[in-house]
Amino acid sequence: MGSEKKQAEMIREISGVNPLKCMKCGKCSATCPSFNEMDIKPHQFVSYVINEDIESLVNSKSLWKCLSCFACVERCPRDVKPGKLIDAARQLVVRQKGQDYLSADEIPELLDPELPQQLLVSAFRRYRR
Amino acid sequence: MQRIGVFVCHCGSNIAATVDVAKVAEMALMEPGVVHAEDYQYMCSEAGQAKIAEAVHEKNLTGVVVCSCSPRMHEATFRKAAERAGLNPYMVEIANIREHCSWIHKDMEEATKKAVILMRAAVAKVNLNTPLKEGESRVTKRALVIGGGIAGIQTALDIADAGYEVDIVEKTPSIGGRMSQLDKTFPTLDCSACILTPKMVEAAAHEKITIYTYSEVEKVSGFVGEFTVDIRKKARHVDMDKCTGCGVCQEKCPSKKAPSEFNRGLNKRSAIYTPFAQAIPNVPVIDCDNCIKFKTGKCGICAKVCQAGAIDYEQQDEILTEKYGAIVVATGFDTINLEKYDEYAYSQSPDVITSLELERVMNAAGPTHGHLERLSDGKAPKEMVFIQCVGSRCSDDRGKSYCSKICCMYTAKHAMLIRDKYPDVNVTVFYIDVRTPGKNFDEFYRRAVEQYGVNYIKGQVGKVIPQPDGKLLVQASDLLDNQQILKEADMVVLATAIEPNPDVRKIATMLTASIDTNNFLTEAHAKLRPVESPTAGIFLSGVCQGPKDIPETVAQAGAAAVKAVGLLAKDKLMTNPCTAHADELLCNGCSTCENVCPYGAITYEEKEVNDHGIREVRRIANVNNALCQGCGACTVACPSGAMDLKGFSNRQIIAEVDAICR
Amino acid sequence: MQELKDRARELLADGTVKRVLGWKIGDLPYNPEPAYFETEESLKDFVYNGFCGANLSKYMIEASKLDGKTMVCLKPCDTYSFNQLMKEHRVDREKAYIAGVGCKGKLDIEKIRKQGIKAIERIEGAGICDEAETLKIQTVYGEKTCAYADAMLERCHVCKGKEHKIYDELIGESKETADADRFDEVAAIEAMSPEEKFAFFQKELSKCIRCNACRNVCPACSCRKCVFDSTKFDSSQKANVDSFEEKMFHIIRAFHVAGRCTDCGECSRVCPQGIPLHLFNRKFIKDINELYGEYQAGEDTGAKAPLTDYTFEDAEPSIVGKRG
Amino acid sequence: MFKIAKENLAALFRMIAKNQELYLPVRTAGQVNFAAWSEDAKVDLDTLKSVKSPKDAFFPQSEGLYTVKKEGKKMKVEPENLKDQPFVVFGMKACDVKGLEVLDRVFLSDPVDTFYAARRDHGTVVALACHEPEETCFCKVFGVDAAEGAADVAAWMIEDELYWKPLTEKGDLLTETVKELLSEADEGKVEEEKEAIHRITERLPYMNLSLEGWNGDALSEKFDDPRWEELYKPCLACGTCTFVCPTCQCYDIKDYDTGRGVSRYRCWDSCMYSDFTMMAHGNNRTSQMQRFRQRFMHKLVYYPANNDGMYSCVGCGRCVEKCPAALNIVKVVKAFQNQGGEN
Amino acid sequence: MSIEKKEFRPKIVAFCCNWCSYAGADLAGSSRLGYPADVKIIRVPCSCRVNPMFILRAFEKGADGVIMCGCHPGDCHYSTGNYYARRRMTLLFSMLDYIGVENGRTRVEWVSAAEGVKFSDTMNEFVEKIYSLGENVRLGDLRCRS
Repeated sequence: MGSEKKQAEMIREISGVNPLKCMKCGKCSATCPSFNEMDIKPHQFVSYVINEDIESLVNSKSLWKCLSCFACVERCPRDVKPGKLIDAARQLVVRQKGQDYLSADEIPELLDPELPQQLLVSAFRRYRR
Repeated sequence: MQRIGVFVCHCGSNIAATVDVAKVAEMALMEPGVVHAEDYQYMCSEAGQAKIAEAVHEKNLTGVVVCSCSPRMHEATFRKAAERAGLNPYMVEIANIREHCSWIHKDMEEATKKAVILMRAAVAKVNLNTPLKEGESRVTKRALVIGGGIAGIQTALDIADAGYEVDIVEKTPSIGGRMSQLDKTFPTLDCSACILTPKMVEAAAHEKITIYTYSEVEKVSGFVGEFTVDIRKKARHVDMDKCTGCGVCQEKCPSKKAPSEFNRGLNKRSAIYTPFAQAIPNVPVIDCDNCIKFKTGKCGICAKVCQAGAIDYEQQDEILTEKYGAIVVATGFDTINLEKYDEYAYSQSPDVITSLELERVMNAAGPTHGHLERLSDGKAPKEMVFIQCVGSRCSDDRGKSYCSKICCMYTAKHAMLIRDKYPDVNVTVFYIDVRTPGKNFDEFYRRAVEQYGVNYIKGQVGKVIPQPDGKLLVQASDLLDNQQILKEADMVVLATAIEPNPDVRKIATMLTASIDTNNFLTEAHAKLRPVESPTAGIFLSGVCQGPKDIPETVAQAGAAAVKAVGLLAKDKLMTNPCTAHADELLCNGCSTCENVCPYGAITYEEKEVNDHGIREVRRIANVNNALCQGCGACTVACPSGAMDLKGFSNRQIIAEVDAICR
Repeated sequence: MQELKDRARELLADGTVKRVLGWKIGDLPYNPEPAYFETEESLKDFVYNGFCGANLSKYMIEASKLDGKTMVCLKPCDTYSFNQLMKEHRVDREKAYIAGVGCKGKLDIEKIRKQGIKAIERIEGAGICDEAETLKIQTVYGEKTCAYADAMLERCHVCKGKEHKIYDELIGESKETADADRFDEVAAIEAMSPEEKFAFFQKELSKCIRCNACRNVCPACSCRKCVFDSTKFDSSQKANVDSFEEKMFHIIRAFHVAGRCTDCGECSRVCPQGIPLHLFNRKFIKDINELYGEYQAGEDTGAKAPLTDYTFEDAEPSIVGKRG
Repeated sequence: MFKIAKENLAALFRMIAKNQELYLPVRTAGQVNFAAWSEDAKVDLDTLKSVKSPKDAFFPQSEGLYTVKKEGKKMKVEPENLKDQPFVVFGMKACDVKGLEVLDRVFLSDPVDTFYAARRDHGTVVALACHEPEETCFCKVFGVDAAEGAADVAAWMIEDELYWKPLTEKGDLLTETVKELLSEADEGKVEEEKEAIHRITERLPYMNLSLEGWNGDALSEKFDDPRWEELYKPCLACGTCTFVCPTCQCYDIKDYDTGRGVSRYRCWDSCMYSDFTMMAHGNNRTSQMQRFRQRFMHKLVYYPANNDGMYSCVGCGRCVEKCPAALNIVKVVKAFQNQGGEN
Repeated sequence: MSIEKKEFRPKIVAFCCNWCSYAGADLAGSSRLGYPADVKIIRVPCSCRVNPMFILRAFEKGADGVIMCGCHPGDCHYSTGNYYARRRMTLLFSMLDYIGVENGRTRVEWVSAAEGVKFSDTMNEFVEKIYSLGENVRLGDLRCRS
């Protein structure tokens, strides 16, 4: 219980999102290209964070189905931005696995010129401490 | 030195049960300036008040302290009693030994000790009190209403019916406002024009009402009871007195490319135009930006065809200066700019329209003569989608944080009207919440669902994608079914958020009326004074104060009128004597006080002062007592301590502090 | 300096200005005094060097009452004060011809003395045309040297920049002198425990002799009559007593200039007891910057002062306890 | 003549302080001022001038006179006690000692200021010669010998030894109490030191300032001189010069409401302040020029007129060092030397 | 605890704006919601009337705690007064904290006319805090002690 609470705290902290601001309009789900592949829908992310049920969230398919297209981030009228929440949940997992070892110096080596910009940015966000 | 009388009230047992009132009176006699002290059963009773009068006469009192209940309760009573005894009412102070002492403490010794200290503080203050006199100011018995929509018209009518003169200043060529653009009104489906036009006519015909259309307020000075207002009457280029309103000029005008403001730009109008058929006054104006005569010097057809000879290309703007006792702001609203809402494809497809545009489409005098059709190809739509809360309830910078309040109801109205007139058209409404508080409102909405089969889906639309075949693909979510929906529509209607008319900011500044972060004018008290601005003499009518529908607007318009009439009915205004004033020898003229004054009560004058033998002209703050409400913001902002507040002076408050800390 | 002098002469000669407000050469190598020059002849005593630290903008309050224009020599930091005074309607822009003079950092004789240099006869290297690297000081007890930067006033180490915010013309070169963060000292105190903070200020302020030099030199303290000299607040006190009254004086003074203080550093420069009075003003500036957004008094004459402005979302006073 | 090794000074101070209060130059927060000795006080005998003069020891910046206590509607007056215990001021410079003479003439002449008189009676002054006088010093102008203060005890710090020479009866008494720490010495080294000081004094720029024309008879000539109008202009009207001065003697009497009564105290005033000598009708001196002129006229004209030609400046140079606007008495005197009377 | 309380009775000054907080205090009174008698209320028209000098004055004269109450932000009777007050007090409190005065001795609370409970709770809490901090020795003038 305690650790769930802490994890929920961490998700709030990493994402900078206050899930209580959500007014349940569903615009995120309406806008999500991966909606159909998700078991937990974007508009539901907030409830999991509010209810501190992080276990279900990190074990969900949705966690890895999100494309980080940020359509929800862009369109959310309440500044809740589910995309950020899911990204924070991913970071949580990455950190738990102790894989946040990548330092900025190592990146040039790993760099593939074919990689889309978006992915790079996403990677930086994830590995930033 | 003052000669102070201290009167300690028992309030039956309310005070006396916990506070040793006799002891308080005894201790009072030890205080500097106190020449009389007594305690009595009920100070607020006739007999109690008589005791004050008696002591004032016998002991020649110059000040009175009553140790009793809260000053919010009986300060006025005791001040009046003192006044009747020949004392200045502001020489009375109350020590609150009931609410702040006897009622909250149980230990007699402790409560008595505290009561003594509260008494001392009051005595210390009275020692520094000076007699204050309420000021008087004149009232000009005429009101100005800014804005000629339903709010302005109703306010003007109500004030005029009470027997006072009213001027309406309207920016556009006709009164009528937003309501004139509406087709039907909820929840009864009255024809908007049918109920508005009679009011417009009544206002125009009323002998107490003067209407200045195509005019703007340019400058406001003065204060409650005596505002001086400059009104700019823009050049119409049509002589109001000569024009017969025959309409030939509009018909013959060769320039017909200007977007019609009245029809929200959905069709065109001529360069010389009246906004709509029922316009009041029924006198056209020439839109110089689109007029060939004004642009090239050639043309002049309207002048040629006008049999009345009313066209006057040389006409200039005119400035009128009028005096008013009260000003009512009724500047109304507009819909927000949808530039930032790309996802709804408003700028990409002519078939995505705002609700206000739909009003024009549905209206017989509108661009489609009342036929529901797609603006792109004129085809009748089969699938209509309504999107709610576009730009409302947003916490980002794209929209507005508030609920626009009217959208749920007008969308139900639109859906119902469409289903009624075109039963083969499917109507889907995507909503977040349906909000229908109001008389017969929820019934109305349910009727749309139950009787007319409007499909309501809970879930916001994420995106509207125009298809190559002209259809609109609506991507939304159904939160209750936990589904993502892709729906093809022929027309999409956006329930666009409303915002205060952008000009209101300028007007608020002129009036020194305060405005909130959303540009709504602030009311003096959210609950108890909802139609008054904190600035005395300024009243609020309609949506300029906050989103509201027509019945609410009319109700508020009436309320604003009553408040204005209440002011105009007075011959003189008594002003609060506890106002700020600047010590001219200490004032730096630095303008700091001016910057914090919420009432614009402080101005500066170049004045010659004699500062201990040094004569010089200095810039000195001058407080207008009629405007000052006595908040004291300036007194603290003032770096030199030149600004002080009568009745709550620095030295008085410090004396209280000292007495308490003794 | 010659350029400045020549320009002053020209402006006096062609009648553009009636007088020049600058510095007059002192009788010791380091004590030039603020002075008015009304004739071309008198300009022979005009001087502008590293010891001309005084902020002349406050003198413009009186000069604004005089007939005709006054050419006033303002260093970059002084122009902030001038702007602020203009904003408060205390000086008349029309009465001033502002010569924005260059600055290579101003010198503090106390800092030189602190290095044990005394009985000074001559100082070389303090001129505005010099490189401002080293001072050569001839004393009765022998010749000494001192790095220019080590003799600089504290304020020059945290200089706001050598850009003049208002001027009619610029004369002379400047040299950047900032080499420390303006708020470091404040942050260091903020990090102390309440006991340490109290002890620190107690020690510093117990030196105060209530001479009012800080107040009288301060361009923000431009009140015709100071609250401490009037009876309005019953605060007129001359005494330097051992209790906290002295501290009250400095808090009140700092509060009165909060949002108006340009951080010109004159208070600390003139304090005969070397009390770092700027620490009070800078604390307010730091708080204002952090809580209400960056604000530099005197940057312009338009912006709303932080204490006469507000937003709905402003921090609550309880933030003081929460910041820890 | 006695001497004591520098490292034994702490013991000396401890011994003096055993029986009486001891005031001496102490460094606090970077500045040297006279303060009461304590074990952890940082005594600083190297700094030539304390910021404030040591006149505080006899004429404190602020001192209580009496307290009025309120009991009901009655008042009770409780006068402040006069100084009744002996104390020592160690390390005063010759100029500051001369400053006491100036104060004496004010406070000890009729009517005698009992507070000051009591302090003078109980105070013993040990003067310390100025080992390295500075450029702001001009004591010689007023007949002060920087090498030997006319105090109860004269002392010299020469290399690692302090030389000690009692000059008065009080000096002898003090010497008795610390005798066990002192050893006999001859005058040789002291004479050398004195000469060295005199040699330096000769080289200092202000030492040969001429006071010609400044005397009690120069009243109207100086008072009406147009040069004041120019001289005062940079003056900020602060009180720095007066508060660091060893001879300024003006004070104001004020009341403080303590809540239980009123304590009446006196505190230094400054002729530079706009409310100086403010009376019910207003102020005698309405402009800063007049107040500025007052200070120098008082020091160099009025005081000599009333005190057999003695000036009330002792040339300590503190005002020269501390004036925020770089004004000072020397500049004033010099300004009057240039081109006679006309401007 | 109770013995301690007997020895030290703090002096606490509360500035209350006339429109909200003073009425809130009245409501606390009429609802019989008690708080210690150490609190003494001074009525001011608006929180913006409270000059920082008043607060310093109270401390100088021996107050152990000073609290200011006003209308909630946005509810000011004079529309903007409490906004100015909020900035002034924030800066003042920050300065007092900076010079080493315990920040628990100062407080601002927004109390509406309807919040009698909040007024009483706030005062109880504040008085408790002042008891825990003890006598104000850092800001008081020595002469005011006896």
